[in-house]
Amino acid sequence: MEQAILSRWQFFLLTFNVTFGTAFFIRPGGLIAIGKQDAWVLPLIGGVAGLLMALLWLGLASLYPQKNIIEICRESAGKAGIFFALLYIWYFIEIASWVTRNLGDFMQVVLMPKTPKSVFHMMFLLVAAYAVIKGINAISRLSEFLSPIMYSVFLFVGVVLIRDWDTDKVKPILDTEIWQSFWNSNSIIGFPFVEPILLLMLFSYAPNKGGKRIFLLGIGLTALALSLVVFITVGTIGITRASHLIYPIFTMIQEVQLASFIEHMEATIIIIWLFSIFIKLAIALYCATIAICHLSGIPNRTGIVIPLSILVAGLALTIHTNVIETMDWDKNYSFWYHIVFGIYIPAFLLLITFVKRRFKKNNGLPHGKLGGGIRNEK
Amino acid sequence: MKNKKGTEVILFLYALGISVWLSIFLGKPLNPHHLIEWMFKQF
Amino acid sequence: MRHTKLLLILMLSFSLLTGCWDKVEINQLAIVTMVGMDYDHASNRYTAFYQVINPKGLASNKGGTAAPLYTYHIKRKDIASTHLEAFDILPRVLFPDHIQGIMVSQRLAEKGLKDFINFIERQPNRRSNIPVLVTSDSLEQAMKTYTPLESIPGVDLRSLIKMQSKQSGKVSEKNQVLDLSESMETGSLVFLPMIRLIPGGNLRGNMEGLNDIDANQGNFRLDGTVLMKYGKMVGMLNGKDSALLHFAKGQSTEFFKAVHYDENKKVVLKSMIKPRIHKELVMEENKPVMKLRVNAALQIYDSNANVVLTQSTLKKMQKAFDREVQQNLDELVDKSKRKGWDLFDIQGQLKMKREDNWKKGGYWRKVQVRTEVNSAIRNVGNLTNPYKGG
Amino acid sequence: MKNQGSPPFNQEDFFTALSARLGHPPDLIKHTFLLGEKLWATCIFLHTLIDVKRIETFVFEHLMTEQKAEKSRQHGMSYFQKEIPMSDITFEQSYKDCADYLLLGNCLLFINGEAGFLVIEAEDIPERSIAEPQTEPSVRGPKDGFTENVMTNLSLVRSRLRTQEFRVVKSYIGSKSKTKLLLCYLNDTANMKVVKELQDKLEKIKIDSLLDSAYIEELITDKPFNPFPVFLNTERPDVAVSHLTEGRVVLLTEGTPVCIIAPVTFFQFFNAVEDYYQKAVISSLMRMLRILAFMLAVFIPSLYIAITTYHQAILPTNLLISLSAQREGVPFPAFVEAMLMMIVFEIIREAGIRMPRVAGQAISIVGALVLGQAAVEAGLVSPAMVIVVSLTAISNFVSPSYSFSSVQRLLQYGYMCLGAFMGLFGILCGVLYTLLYLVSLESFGTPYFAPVTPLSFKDLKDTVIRVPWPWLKKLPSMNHLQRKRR
Repeated sequence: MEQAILSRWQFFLLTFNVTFGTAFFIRPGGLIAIGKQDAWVLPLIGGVAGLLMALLWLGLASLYPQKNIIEICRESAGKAGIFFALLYIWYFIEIASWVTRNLGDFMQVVLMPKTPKSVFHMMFLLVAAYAVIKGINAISRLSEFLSPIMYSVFLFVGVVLIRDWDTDKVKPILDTEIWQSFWNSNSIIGFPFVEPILLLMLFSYAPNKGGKRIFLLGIGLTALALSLVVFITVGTIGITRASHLIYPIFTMIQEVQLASFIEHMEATIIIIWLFSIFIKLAIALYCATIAICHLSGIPNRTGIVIPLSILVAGLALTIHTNVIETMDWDKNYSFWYHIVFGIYIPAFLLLITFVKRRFKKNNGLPHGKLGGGIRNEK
Repeated sequence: MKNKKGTEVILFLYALGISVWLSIFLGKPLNPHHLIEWMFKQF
Repeated sequence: MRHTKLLLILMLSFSLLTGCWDKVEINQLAIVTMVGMDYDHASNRYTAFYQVINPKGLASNKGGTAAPLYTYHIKRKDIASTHLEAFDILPRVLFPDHIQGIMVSQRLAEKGLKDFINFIERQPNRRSNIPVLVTSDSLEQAMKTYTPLESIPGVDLRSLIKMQSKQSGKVSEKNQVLDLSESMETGSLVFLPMIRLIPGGNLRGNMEGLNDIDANQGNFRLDGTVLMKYGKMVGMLNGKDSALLHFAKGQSTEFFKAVHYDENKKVVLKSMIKPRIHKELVMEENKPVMKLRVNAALQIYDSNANVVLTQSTLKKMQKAFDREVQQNLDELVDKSKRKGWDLFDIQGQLKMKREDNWKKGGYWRKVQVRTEVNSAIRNVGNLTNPYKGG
Repeated sequence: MKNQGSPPFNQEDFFTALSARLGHPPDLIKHTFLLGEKLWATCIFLHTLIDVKRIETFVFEHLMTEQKAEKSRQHGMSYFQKEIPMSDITFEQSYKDCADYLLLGNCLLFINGEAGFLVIEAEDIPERSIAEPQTEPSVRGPKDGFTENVMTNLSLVRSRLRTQEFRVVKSYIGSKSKTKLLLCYLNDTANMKVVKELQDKLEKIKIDSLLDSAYIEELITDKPFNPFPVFLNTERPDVAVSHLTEGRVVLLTEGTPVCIIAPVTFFQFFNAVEDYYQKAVISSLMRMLRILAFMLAVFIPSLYIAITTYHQAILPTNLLISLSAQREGVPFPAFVEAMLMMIVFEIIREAGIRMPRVAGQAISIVGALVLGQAAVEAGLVSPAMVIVVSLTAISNFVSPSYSFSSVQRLLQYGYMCLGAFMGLFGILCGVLYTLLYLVSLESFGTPYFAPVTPLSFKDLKDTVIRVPWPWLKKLPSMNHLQRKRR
């Protein structure tokens, strides 16, 4: 496999981009429809749940230092672990397909209605496959280069939106049934807060010091940033429109009029959005690829990523028929489905590991058999 | 030995990808989520 | 490795070949600047008017060789087909992204704009931050009128509205499609400008009319505002009332008022900045009351009396202003109550109350509005005392 | 050479064989002269390669005295080696390389009856005097530029760098051209890995003739199709020295005034010489301007195509109307129009370079009047397109590095195609691809996009902006040098 050590900043950006990357654009509409003017609280609650899940994953990962999730599956559960590993590979492929589909939906709805979605999918997957071939260093450097640009433009747009801000629209604060609406929007735990489990594939490239803290920081900041985005959206275009539009943020920025000549700022948000989709897609595809590499023992990423992108391009088309189906799926199943990968399997693996180790200790077996994990025990 | 397994995996991936595409062209897209939904409904 | 690269390149070129599907050359666009929508009850049909720019006519320096724009109209049973079937007569691709304004006839406004707004908001290539205007005259006539100075009527009307909302406050700035859709579920009122055609003279249906020096003839005129509730027209306010209303809601800066502060002594006062507004919902003797306090800073614009300005005269002027404005406001409150309009956006205030009993539907009708005006003259203009004259 | 035996041998035969080896060149001179009594000496040289005056004065005239002949009998060849008042004289006994010595600008001195011969270095190649570099002029700063003579170049560098740590490694490359190559670096600063890697790669070069340093760039790269330069070129000794002091390696090549410098990063191609001779604020602004010009050159034509054919919505209304009016009646789609104009411009540019100066006027008239004005008036192209193309062309020339501005043009055309096919989305894909390529590119261990990514804040001081000298106390860390401070 690849030899690379990411810097802390790069690792943070990877986490943040995976978590915040596409969610900021897709999530606000649905959240506002449910949470009304208090929708900004929901990402915060989701973020807390996300952090708890992340702690679970980190606990699992710390038992197997320098191992990725596929190796953890195989080491902890033996033959059955292969099944879990396959599930995770499927999950990664699915994330890649989702992300690709997000791109296609957006491009077709907003920019080029006549061009078939698969063209967008294939072009992006082609470049993403190239990124995967180039390796994690290239991906993280790309995100390191693009993120400051993306988020500074984001900030600029946010500042511009102040003109249209109306405090009355977010009032009265905390007046709705927050827990009820949180339960209605529980899919926010699945997307985006289970998705950083992708990073479990990259922990072996994590910086030597503070990798875990950075991971948690990335998730926590995502919750804050998402909350801020929702807050701004509510205060700017209002609950009514935000909950009816598919891409409220796009519309919001489309309608900004700074001076008579600074109109039509949607180009900026399109670029940010496409960049963030790309980074997330590249990471998801990379994780899926190296997961397969690990499981099958093929060192060559190129051979894997090409059929994989063909698969992802196909799945991206079939995974949902239209945006409404996405929303329905999101409402009904998303939470339960994501939880399987975010909580059930990691918790199960953790349990197995504990039981195994306890069992082995009682039998007085030497510690070495469990590989590197033992070293961490005191 | 290892190499052979590698080719198998790659071929399998190709087959998977192509079958998804075929299903699209044949007009009956394979939607994995329908399967998952069905599984959830069983519980 | 070689082969995979070749494969990638092939894939790329194939996907490139499919690309051009959305391609439209810039000169194949029918750039729409204004859309008109009318509804005829008798035939149950919508008529859409598209004012399409003729770039050559607009850009040519010589001028007068070709018309700057052409108006197409299509009469169909539903809104979508007025758009889709525009291609029956349009030789170019309908391009509505740059619409400057939407004009609807009064009868459509009375019927309700819900369908139309939904249609607009569903199209990703249509902006919602464009003003909606209502005309009580023939929409067809209005859509076929050339305007002097600004050769595109859409631009002309848009800047007219902008000027009005800045200079006189007779028109609200919140007159756009997005305000209408925002109010679709809150039930607050939206104030759309009413456009009238100045009668008399030949309406400028052709280019010759543009050479007439009398710009008043056959031109547009803003005439009050139309009140829209849930996308439906519920009434009208004249210019004076709407200026007062927008002033009292703190939305407009400019507000003029001529007040008599003594016998035959008239002064024209103008507000300098946006007034500070305090709105407060309270229970007084078990009755809900909304207190509306307007604090204005004024400037003397004109005065007819030969009076040396002293503190006491200024005081008098202020008092007269307070009294008269409050009186007008109360009249407006009465009118609003009588007609069942929520002019002062009581519903918006109720929404922000935490207690549930405020939030019952229709509760706002029970709320009494109590107004109070406090003003201070901060600027007397360039003259301390007027010239005496003979 | 047939005659490889040890002396004594027949000098006549030897000379004939040597002459035959070189194909009896007319400039091969054999001069036999008498040292005192009966002691004959023979001097062989190619008079086009050496300074004949010096040989005449210091060898012939100097040695032709009775006294010296006597002494020489006692002391042998070593006596001559000391006696001849020239600096670079070596004593050789192997006759194998005689022809090569001649070709490298030496004079061979044989003494009758003595074994071995003297190789007297007297190379003198007609040389251009030191002049201001044509491609990198500067308003302020030194006006001397490298010449074709590598030793002159070395002396230009040395005169600015009087440190004991300066190291020069000499090597000859090219089986036919025997081009002299000087690898220069600072022993206490440079990253020795880079030096070692360069030396290894240079050793592996197999080529018959090396006429310019550009050959080396292509010969030692791992990615022969990489259009982005991984070496910096310069004709200026001051630039070379500034890079040496920052720990980079400079390669001076015989026969060309252009030296190459490695490792280099993307952002160094926006640095001009004068950045360091001007106030920091101004040079920072200039750098930003250059980056802007780069962006303009790369993106303007493609964005114009993409926006006017796909995303007309994002144009301001008035601009849309005026563009639309301009394109009224233009027969080609925007892409073809743009391609046409760009290619015509490239042709004019190429013609401008190749044509003799005298005819240069004609080119500009044809370019400006015929192709610009007339094409617009005939309605073949829209005026906006002429503006776009000329803006692109001018922005192309801003780049301080010629090799970099050619990449610019490559990107331009690539993005134009993508923009024509998929609009902004296509351009964006192209940008992502380019960025991925760039961030994974390395120039001798230094990431090409350093210090922006991987990010190193300290190095950013001299990247897009240049902070004043007092703040630049550290050497760039991205090159992994031996020293940290200047």
